[in-house]
Amino acid sequence: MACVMPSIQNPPKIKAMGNLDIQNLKVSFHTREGIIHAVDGVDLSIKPGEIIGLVGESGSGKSVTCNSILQLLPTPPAQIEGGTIDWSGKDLLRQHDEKMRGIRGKEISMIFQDPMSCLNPYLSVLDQVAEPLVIHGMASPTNARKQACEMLARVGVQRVVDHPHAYPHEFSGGMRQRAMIAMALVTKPSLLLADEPTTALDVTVQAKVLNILKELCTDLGVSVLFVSHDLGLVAELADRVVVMYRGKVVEQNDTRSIFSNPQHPYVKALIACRPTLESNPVHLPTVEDFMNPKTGKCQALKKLESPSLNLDSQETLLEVQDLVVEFPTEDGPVRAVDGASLTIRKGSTHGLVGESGSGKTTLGRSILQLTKVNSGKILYQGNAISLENIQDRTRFRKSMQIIFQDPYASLNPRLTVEQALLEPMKVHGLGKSRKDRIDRVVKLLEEVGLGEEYLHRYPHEFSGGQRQRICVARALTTEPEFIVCDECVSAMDVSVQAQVLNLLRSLQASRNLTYLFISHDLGVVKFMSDEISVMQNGKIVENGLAEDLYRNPKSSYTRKLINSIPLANRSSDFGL
Amino acid sequence: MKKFVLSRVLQAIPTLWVIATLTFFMTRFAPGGPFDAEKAIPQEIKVKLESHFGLDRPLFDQYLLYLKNLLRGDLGPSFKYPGWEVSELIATAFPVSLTLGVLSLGIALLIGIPAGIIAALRKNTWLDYLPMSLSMAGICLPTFVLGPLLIYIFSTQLGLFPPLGWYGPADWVLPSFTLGLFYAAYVARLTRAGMLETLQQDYVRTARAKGASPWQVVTKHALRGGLLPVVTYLGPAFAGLISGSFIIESIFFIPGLGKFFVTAAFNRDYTMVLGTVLFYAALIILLNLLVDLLQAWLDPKARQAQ
Amino acid sequence: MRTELTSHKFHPLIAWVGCLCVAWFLQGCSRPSNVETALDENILHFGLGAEPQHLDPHLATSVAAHNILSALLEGLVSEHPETLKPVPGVAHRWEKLEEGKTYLFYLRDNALWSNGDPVTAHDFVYSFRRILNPNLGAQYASMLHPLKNAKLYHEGKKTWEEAKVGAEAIDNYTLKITLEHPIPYFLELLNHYSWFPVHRPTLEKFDAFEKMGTPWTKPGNFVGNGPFQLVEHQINSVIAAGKNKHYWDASSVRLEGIRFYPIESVDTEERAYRAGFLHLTQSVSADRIDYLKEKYPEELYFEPYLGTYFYRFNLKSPPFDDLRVRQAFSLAIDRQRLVEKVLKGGQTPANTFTPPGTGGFYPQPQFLYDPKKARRLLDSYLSEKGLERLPPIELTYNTSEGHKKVAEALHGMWNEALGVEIRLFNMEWKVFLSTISKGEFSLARAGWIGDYVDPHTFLHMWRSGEGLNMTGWANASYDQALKLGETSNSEQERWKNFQICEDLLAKDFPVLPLYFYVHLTLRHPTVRGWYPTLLDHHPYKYVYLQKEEAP
Amino acid sequence: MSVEKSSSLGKDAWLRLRANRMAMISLFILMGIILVSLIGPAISPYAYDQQNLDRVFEGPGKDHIFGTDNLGRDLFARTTYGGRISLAVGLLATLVSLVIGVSYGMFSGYTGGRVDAWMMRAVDVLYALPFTIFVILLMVIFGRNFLLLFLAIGAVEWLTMARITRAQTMNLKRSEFIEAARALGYSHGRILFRHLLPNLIGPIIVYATLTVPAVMLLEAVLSFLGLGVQAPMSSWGSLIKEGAEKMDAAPWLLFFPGMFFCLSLFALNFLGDGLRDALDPKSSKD
Repeated sequence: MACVMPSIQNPPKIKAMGNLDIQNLKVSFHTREGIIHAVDGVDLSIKPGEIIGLVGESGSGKSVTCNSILQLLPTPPAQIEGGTIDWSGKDLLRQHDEKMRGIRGKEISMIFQDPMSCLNPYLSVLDQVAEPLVIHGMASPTNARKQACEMLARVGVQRVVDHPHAYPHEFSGGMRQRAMIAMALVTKPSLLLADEPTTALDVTVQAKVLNILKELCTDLGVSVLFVSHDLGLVAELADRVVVMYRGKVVEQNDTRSIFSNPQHPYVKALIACRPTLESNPVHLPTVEDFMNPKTGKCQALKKLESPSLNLDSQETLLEVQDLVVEFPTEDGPVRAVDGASLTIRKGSTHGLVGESGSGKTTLGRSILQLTKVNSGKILYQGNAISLENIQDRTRFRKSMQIIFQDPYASLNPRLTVEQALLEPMKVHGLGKSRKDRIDRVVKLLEEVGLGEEYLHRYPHEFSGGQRQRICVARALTTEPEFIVCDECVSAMDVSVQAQVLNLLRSLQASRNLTYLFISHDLGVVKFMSDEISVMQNGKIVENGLAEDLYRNPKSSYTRKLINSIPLANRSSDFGL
Repeated sequence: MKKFVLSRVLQAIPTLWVIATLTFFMTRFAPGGPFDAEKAIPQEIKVKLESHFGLDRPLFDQYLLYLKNLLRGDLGPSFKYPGWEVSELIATAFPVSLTLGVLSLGIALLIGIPAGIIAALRKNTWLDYLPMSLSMAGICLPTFVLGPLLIYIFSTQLGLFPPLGWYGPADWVLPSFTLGLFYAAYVARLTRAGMLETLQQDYVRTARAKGASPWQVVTKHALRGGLLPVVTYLGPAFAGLISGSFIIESIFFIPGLGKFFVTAAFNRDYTMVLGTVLFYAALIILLNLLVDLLQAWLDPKARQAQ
Repeated sequence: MRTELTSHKFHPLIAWVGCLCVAWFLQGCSRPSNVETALDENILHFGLGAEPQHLDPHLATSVAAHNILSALLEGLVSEHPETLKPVPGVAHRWEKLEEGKTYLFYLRDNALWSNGDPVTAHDFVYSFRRILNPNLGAQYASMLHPLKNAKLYHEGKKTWEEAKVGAEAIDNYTLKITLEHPIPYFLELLNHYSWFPVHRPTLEKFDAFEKMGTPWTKPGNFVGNGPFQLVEHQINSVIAAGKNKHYWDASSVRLEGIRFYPIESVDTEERAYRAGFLHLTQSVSADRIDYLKEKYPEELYFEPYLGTYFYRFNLKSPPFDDLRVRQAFSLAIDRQRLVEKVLKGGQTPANTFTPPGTGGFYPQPQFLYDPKKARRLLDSYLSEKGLERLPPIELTYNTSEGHKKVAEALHGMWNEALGVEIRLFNMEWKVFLSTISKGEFSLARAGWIGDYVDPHTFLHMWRSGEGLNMTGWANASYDQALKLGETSNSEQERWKNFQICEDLLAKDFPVLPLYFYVHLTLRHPTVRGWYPTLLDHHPYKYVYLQKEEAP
Repeated sequence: MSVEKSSSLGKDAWLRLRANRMAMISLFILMGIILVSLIGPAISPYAYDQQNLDRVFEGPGKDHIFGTDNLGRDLFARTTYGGRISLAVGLLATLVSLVIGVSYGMFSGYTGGRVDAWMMRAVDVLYALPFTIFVILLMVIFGRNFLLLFLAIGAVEWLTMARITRAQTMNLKRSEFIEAARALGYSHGRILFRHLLPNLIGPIIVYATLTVPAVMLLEAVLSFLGLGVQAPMSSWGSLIKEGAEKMDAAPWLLFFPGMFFCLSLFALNFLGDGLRDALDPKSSKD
């Protein structure tokens, strides 16, 4: 019973105001492709002092619900079709813009998902945090800054107190999200809308930010609508959980009940499809497994011990020795990778974990020669990699591929799927004729679970999971032996993540692929990997078989990584 | 920052040298000389003239001598206006051009930025098309049409402003408008593009979530980023405004730099061509540097990059 | 993204600043025009056309320079404001000796420099010596070649003393001038600025005797002896002259000052005039004549001007090496129509090279219009050469709207009358000059403005080997007739010889005269004492401003 | 299916463009202007250089629908004939400057570092060189070649193009899809032209549409130096210039060429905006 609900222990000081009641909210988007009913009759109420978790995968309508409370949806294309949002007797959907402005940031505040893009890069952090007070005339500019400073100190952003002219880009993601929290709470609002506030953060940072949010809201007696796709995360925080699926609320209950006794198959799926540290399945269950009435069995919940690869019998495919990578900066070179060594065996998956900034991405890219290496050796099949002549380069590029974190950014927005997949074949002279190549592309698409009908679409027409499948297919076009998966599921919903992870696994089996799997999520890495290396500050601090590393972490850093994972996600039965 | 400025200044030296060298030889190889006139000068007099200006020496010696004088900051005497130093002429004309340039730029920004903002806020509506069309009038009506037209309306018909001259603030209005309207078109289009970009940014939504009014959202949050492309354009534009206003100067009888730029080439006034070109080049280099600094001021990230 | 842009309030301060600015501007606008204030101030506002290159009379080369220098300096004689006949200047009287080979000038003792120094005969000798000094490189030094032995000195063959140049100060106020041969128009010649005196101490102070481009001509330095003195000079903006108190005839100078504005664009100049910024314009755009005739009938002046607009043939290359082709091209032009329909500025068709009436000389018209004959001549050439038609002819002109218009009109006429294909080529001025002087043309535009009122100023350019000739035409009889016309003392003899020259030009057609210039100007009714003259000279001391009388 | 395939980008873009009313109107106007320029001189009863000195400065009327100029030439014939030249010069020279500027800018931005710094200094140098002298020298060296016109215009107009392209390239070259392209073993040329270039198209189109009118007017300046169109041939630039001088006496001389010029400029700009949107697959989202 690790997860104790703090709100039960310390009942919050309940404010008089702050009763939010959403009735039958309907929002649709009018696009050229047609009308999409994003929110389709949602009912939701938040009592003063309550923390509600709103859970669902991307596109389920949870963010739209959240944004329509403050009328922040862009209209057009969005259109409120019906319903009421009652806030202390006022229907927010029918408030004049002027009135709405008096509520935004003063009575109801909001925190957004991406702290990188949600803070104005051109204004100092202190000014931005103080701004709500000034806008609402709650303090003079000087006084507002003082209050903002206090609030920032409270959320642990000491830097602003010391450097009042610091700008967002000088902060890490975690610090920015803290600043966002300070900005939202500085006016002491009655309700806080938190739209995926920690999704873009590392696990360790996420844990810290969540703690601060929880503490502060409890202290100030702020009620919270916490939106997330991660059920495990919500379990840490919420009094009550509302689960949305395709614009509708499919289940709502108090946190404990929802985890212990999920009713809706979708909720069950959400609970099941997250790889946990303790289970060790070959195949992750996906939402489809649950939602499809024919196969909708909870078979996935059973633990499968994966047939452990006999690593010693496998030959070494890639060897990295004392790799050093430096980046020049104004204050001299910074070592991103500092003497890292690792060995990857053929047909295995080598996991690489660490916080952002630990150098794991740089390491992955330098193996592929996408970043200049300062010293050290990279041996592929025992030979040093040379890009000097074109033949060598082409051969090398053909045999090693990479899948990036952001499938959207890594696909050229102006090329159709077909063009994106045909091109590598053309460049590497694969396939006899154009027709032959197209056949291969179709086959590949089917292999990653997409049909022929997607050939002529552009990247933006796909969902995140589909895009990542295209990236996987593209990496496979050259028939490589080795693929670097650089945080390739980090930005995804758990349900989609499961699909992609399953795909990667099945491809490995069918094509005898070797992976270097980079992630900050220990659970995911453990699910995927045979061996794991832990990286911190450019150095590899620990190295070992996946199972051993988790059960007996040797370094304190590894332990810290494990502890940061929300309790509910550590094991499949949530320890509740 | 200091290092950045210093390195740019150091880069400027070879750049200016290359410009000086190329211009020097280009002007010398162009047909016709400074002393060609319809009434052909007797050969012996031409020789005298050439020796007076040192044109009888080997070309390379002349070049070296010019560079030597240049290093001392001496741009030499004008061929076309004997008795006047090139630097003296530039120095008297520059304040005029500077005033005209600053005013025109001000007008371009005053018209272009609001037009661009409104167009961006109301993309693809008549509030987009109308300001964009109006701002394009400056391109559509070339200065040699717009200038006389403005004079006709505001001077001849309404009697509001003097039609020519450069004696007081009233004289500044029409030329600045004529020149500014052309640049306003570019500023408007760039602002529109920049604003469309920033208005999509998440931090604009954050600002709205704070309860900021649309005015505050635009001016405090969106505009700063949206103006970055305009700022980039300002450097070359301002240099162009200061030096390239020959037609305006001719229409409004303004004793500015533009005339020297154009007529120096036509007169084969070698020293004047070199002087104006170098002045212009230095101005461009300086303004590009200022633009970079201004960008750094606007964009804290750029500050760090430097 | 859609946001409301409704409720932005402007800061009241902005509004106040705005109001102040507007008030400031409007106050500036209500200032009275130059022409209005001129009546009180007695200042003439003069459209100069172009910035003069030099204000040094020995180095100046332009009309603009003349307009200023004739205010700042005065020669031995001056000009009558209407006829331009010599009237007493610095010399109050003169004697013509030896049938015009020698002149004695008696200088007035009250002629002073603007700093109070007396103007003496030595100043003139010094000035002549300076302009003829081979080291100065003065372009107009040849204007003084009629002085005895001046050429020897100027060409550096002898020193001033050795050459015994025919200018001698007998005493402070007596100057003796000896010429190579009698020159009938010698006194008129003296009004060219190359004969003007300069102030010796000033030039010596700036070491300007042998050097061009010294700052002695800048305001504050310039010392002159004319009715006005230089006050201000801002390049491309204004040159201002104020009354010279020391001028011997200061009491009869009625203007307090003259402001010269170098406005190069004719359209701008016209606007300036219409706004009351100028009293006079330097010129008027030909395209605006109809409009201005209607709007300013009383203020638009067409004044004859001593100049010929013509084309040069290149006799060195076909087809213009053949007389018939040149003749055909000339006969195919309807000059009357060109002048009436295209130019419309009151120009007269040029049927001779020398404008009729130059110094009293009226040459017989020679260049006529006869398209049928033109066709016949061309056909005879073509059949002789076995050609179907002429290869395309290149017509070169320097870039200008006016030249383009004439070239286009001729293009039409030749095409119609002769069926020739003409290709027009415009060139930037300096490129044009260098191309023409190298003989790389077949048909090129040109123009000539007389320097003095005598046919010689026109006819001398066709002398064999003369730099201005450039056509490759050389004719010994022409050279001989010109020489006789130049030196003869009898007017009848001179006119006879000049007519021979004209006949020879019309016989050989090295040149295609088109029309005689006209000086088009806008002049304000308040300007008085201003008369049309052939050289566009207007002695300022007779000019005054007077309010218009009510009709 | 392979037949359908290649048309997909073009077809898509065309569909999107068709949906943009302003762009379609612009397209029709532009086509109309091009058509009139092509057939105008042929259907006009007067040749562009046919003079009639008895009918100068006639306003628009039955015989001459656009009026006549100072030599009695038909303005309709001259305007449409000038349209051929101006459109050809405007579009071709813009194309030249695009090709040079975009390649240079992309290369400079993509290479980065010292090469980039010096390549940009070279642009600074060219910015500063005296254009008049440059054109005169060009003519001295190569003679009066009509092609030189494009070279001369392209030579100045590409500079700004290069700067814009470079800035965009610097921005984009860090994107993951470029890195992905490198990882896939594409050559630099392929990355530049197939992957970077299509993504630069937005700002390039905007600037190019502004370049066309600039070029048309620059042509008039160059003809002052004797390069390019020679009288009695006409171009919009030269007609507008002449018209401006006779603005109050014969306003039609400015109005008609000016109208054609402005219309094509507006059409080009709105069409450019529409094209930019159409070529961006994402734009269908909003």
